[in-house]
Amino acid sequence: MKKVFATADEALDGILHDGMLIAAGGFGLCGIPELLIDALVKSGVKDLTVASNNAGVDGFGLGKLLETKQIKKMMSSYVGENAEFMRQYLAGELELEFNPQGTLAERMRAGGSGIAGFYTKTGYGTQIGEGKEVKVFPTGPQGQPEHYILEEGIFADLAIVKAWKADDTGNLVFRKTARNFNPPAAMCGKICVVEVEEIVPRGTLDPDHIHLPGIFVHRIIQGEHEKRIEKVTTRSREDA
Amino acid sequence: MKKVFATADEALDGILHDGMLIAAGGFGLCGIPELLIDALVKSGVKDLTVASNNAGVDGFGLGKLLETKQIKKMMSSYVGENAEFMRQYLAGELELEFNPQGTLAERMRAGGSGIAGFYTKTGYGTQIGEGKEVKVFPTGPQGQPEHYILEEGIFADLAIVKAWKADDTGNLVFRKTARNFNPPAAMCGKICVVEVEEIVPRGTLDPDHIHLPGIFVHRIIQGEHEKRIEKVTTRSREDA
Amino acid sequence: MPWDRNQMAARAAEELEDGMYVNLGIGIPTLVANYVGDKDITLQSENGMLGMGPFPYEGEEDPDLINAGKQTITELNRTSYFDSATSFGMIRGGKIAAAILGAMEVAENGDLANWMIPGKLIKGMGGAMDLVAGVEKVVVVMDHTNKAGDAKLLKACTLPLTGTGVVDRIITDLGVFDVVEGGLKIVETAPEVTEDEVRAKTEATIV
Amino acid sequence: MPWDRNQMAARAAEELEDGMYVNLGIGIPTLVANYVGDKDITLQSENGMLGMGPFPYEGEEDPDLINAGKQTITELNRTSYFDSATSFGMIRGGKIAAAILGAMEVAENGDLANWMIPGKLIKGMGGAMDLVAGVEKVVVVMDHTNKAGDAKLLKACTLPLTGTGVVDRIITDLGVFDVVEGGLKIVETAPEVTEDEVRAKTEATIV
Repeated sequence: MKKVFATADEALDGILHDGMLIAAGGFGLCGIPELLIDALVKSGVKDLTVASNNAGVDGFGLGKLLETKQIKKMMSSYVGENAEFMRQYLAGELELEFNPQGTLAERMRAGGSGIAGFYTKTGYGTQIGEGKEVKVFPTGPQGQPEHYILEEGIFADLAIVKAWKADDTGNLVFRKTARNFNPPAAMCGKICVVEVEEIVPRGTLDPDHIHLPGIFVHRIIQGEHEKRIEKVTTRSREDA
Repeated sequence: MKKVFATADEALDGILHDGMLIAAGGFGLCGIPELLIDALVKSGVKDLTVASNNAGVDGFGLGKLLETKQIKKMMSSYVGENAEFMRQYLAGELELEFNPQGTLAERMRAGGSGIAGFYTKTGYGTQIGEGKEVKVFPTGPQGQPEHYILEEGIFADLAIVKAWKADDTGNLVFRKTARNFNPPAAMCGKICVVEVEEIVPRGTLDPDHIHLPGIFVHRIIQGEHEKRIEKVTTRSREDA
Repeated sequence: MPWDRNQMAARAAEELEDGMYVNLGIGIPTLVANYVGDKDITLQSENGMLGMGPFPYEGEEDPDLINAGKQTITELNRTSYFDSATSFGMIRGGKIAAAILGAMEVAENGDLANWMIPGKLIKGMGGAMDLVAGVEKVVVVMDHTNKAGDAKLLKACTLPLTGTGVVDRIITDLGVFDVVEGGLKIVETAPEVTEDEVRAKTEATIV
Repeated sequence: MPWDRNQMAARAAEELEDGMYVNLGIGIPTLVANYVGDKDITLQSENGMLGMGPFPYEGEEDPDLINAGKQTITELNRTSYFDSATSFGMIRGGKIAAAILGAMEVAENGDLANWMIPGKLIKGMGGAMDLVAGVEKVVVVMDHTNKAGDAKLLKACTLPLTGTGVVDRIITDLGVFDVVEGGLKIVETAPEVTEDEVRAKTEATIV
């Protein structure tokens, strides 16, 4: 079972269809599957629903798929950095399902883990809880009842993920905060396609330190990443 | 906030009470908190409910706490290796709540993650599902309805855990299959006490490769471990 | 001539295809690993490992490296370790292509019983309930009858269930059977085993 | 004299105790890190990091190392990284001792609104809903009034809620307030700020 593909286009070949649900890793522009996003733009696949914490920025990341209007609906927690997103949403051209950040991550992990739904306190008593089942559990400090809402697992048709390194069996290692949503997104995809900075030979990744086992990974490509920084923030050496 | 304690006795001092719920890491005799179990025996704390995949063997691991009859109830998936356990259970001296192995692990993770309950297919239509809420989700391959049962998070008073290495902030690294139930058990404890083979200086563990962040860990001890093997199984060199 | 344990394991190995992630239960299923040949199979051990290797050479046992049957094992160059919550995440999440398990009883509708005999044998289900609920293809390897000669392929299980309607294929010492609409279908029989003999030793409806 | 942004942050830092794991929101809360002094505080960044360090020196920015506000940061010798599901596991699971967050409105019963202005400003709640639902102590740092001089401490929030009854303490440019039975209690006021001034600029019941 060869998992390694030469290009992002080839890695997505035969698995795209209009109206599909895609889970994407990344937080802001950190750890986003930039090459696969470009390939999605090129493919012309449309009416997508994309579960991703953010929607990129204008002209980069998922922002590219917004510009081409290939996205019908976003499932996100924060979209504040994207003017085109806001414009399409306010004009009624784009659907938006807000998910609290932790709920979104847990929904992805749940879908990938055979958990159809779970109860969280997050969002109870807010817009997010409206129309969702409420259940009381005796989880207070002295067993007092607390209110939880039911959130459902996300079962995506495709997961697009960015990792640092992979071996050819799909074992993945991430780097620093670029890990973020990538493992849960990978887990919830029926098919999971991963782009990495480096494919290394089997046996060179420490088996104790693989962040996501290859069983979750179906296709891998290696490529050059721009890794754009959203907000460069520094201190001057004089402060030290 | 000093997390490092000199001995297992000191690490458990002031946090034990009769009737408490303890989550224990380990699978069989692999990765079990042997030093903390010995300290629990010594403490004489009783009427314990212990959530642990197994109950050790006669005379080792949790088997010691069964011999002293300090355990009132076990929450486990497999108890086949322990004659004293079977005897106490058949004699009605010990309660036993069977949990499918994955359900037990997920209940621990859930309790530690603020998830009061979750829906799993595991156990639906069996004894395990009896009396539990059933819900149907459209998760079949073509959206067909499937049956799930509600399982609740485990919120333990205390977690006892064995890791390989820790730094003094409680960041943990496990080794090979000795990881098993230790991270989820650690997560679900209001207080989590960990025994390790080695405490290393801060900064020597790779921050990308910490299996359980120190936030989940309250007290740490370093000690010598017997690490008994339950079933030594080998091949002879001639087979090679 | 009925198949022996190794022949049953060898037959079960034929169920496995290149690229599959597979979980093998305790007992005869463990022997299946000896018969996968050149196929690229990755074995999962539900205590937290993918890429399970063979037993270690004497003197090289590692107490931190065991399989779900608590036996000492080794790792391979594809191995990864993870915790029990993640392990059963992949099991329930349908990432394992096939599980090969033992059984006490199987019913003609695919019900499986393999975890306890009330009042007599209390071991527990371990990971079996999760496996049968989550894994794509569940293959049972078992003796066709018990020691007293009674059928273990039944119209309905008498023992507490591990899962309902979960078994896809059954491999016994007498043959291979699929769970289909209306009962069990004989896929093949062991050499010199007749369909009549199979029918005589089976309570389940054979269609 | 009302507190400025840095004074508010310094006052908020007094809420933190040795050994705490703390999450700081975007804006003034981020400044709190500058005032923790010698206290052993571990900062969580909900995008997957414990032990957040200061901004990097110029030229040392790492695109793989950002905080929840998407700013480049650095690591410390206690740092650990993890995925978003684990990050919010510790948040919902009550492992974070305190969160210091900004707000658009706070109600006298502890309701918090800080994620959207319908039809006008749509940013999203990010991790705020999880934080207020899971963290032990929620401290809000905010201006006492909006630019038009209207109260932001209200009898009831007018904007969509982030959480109900979740705020424990509020630090504004005018003072420090606790959410108690029946309304808000003045804990202290900024230098030369009178209780009368606070009452005049507050819609919420002051008890």
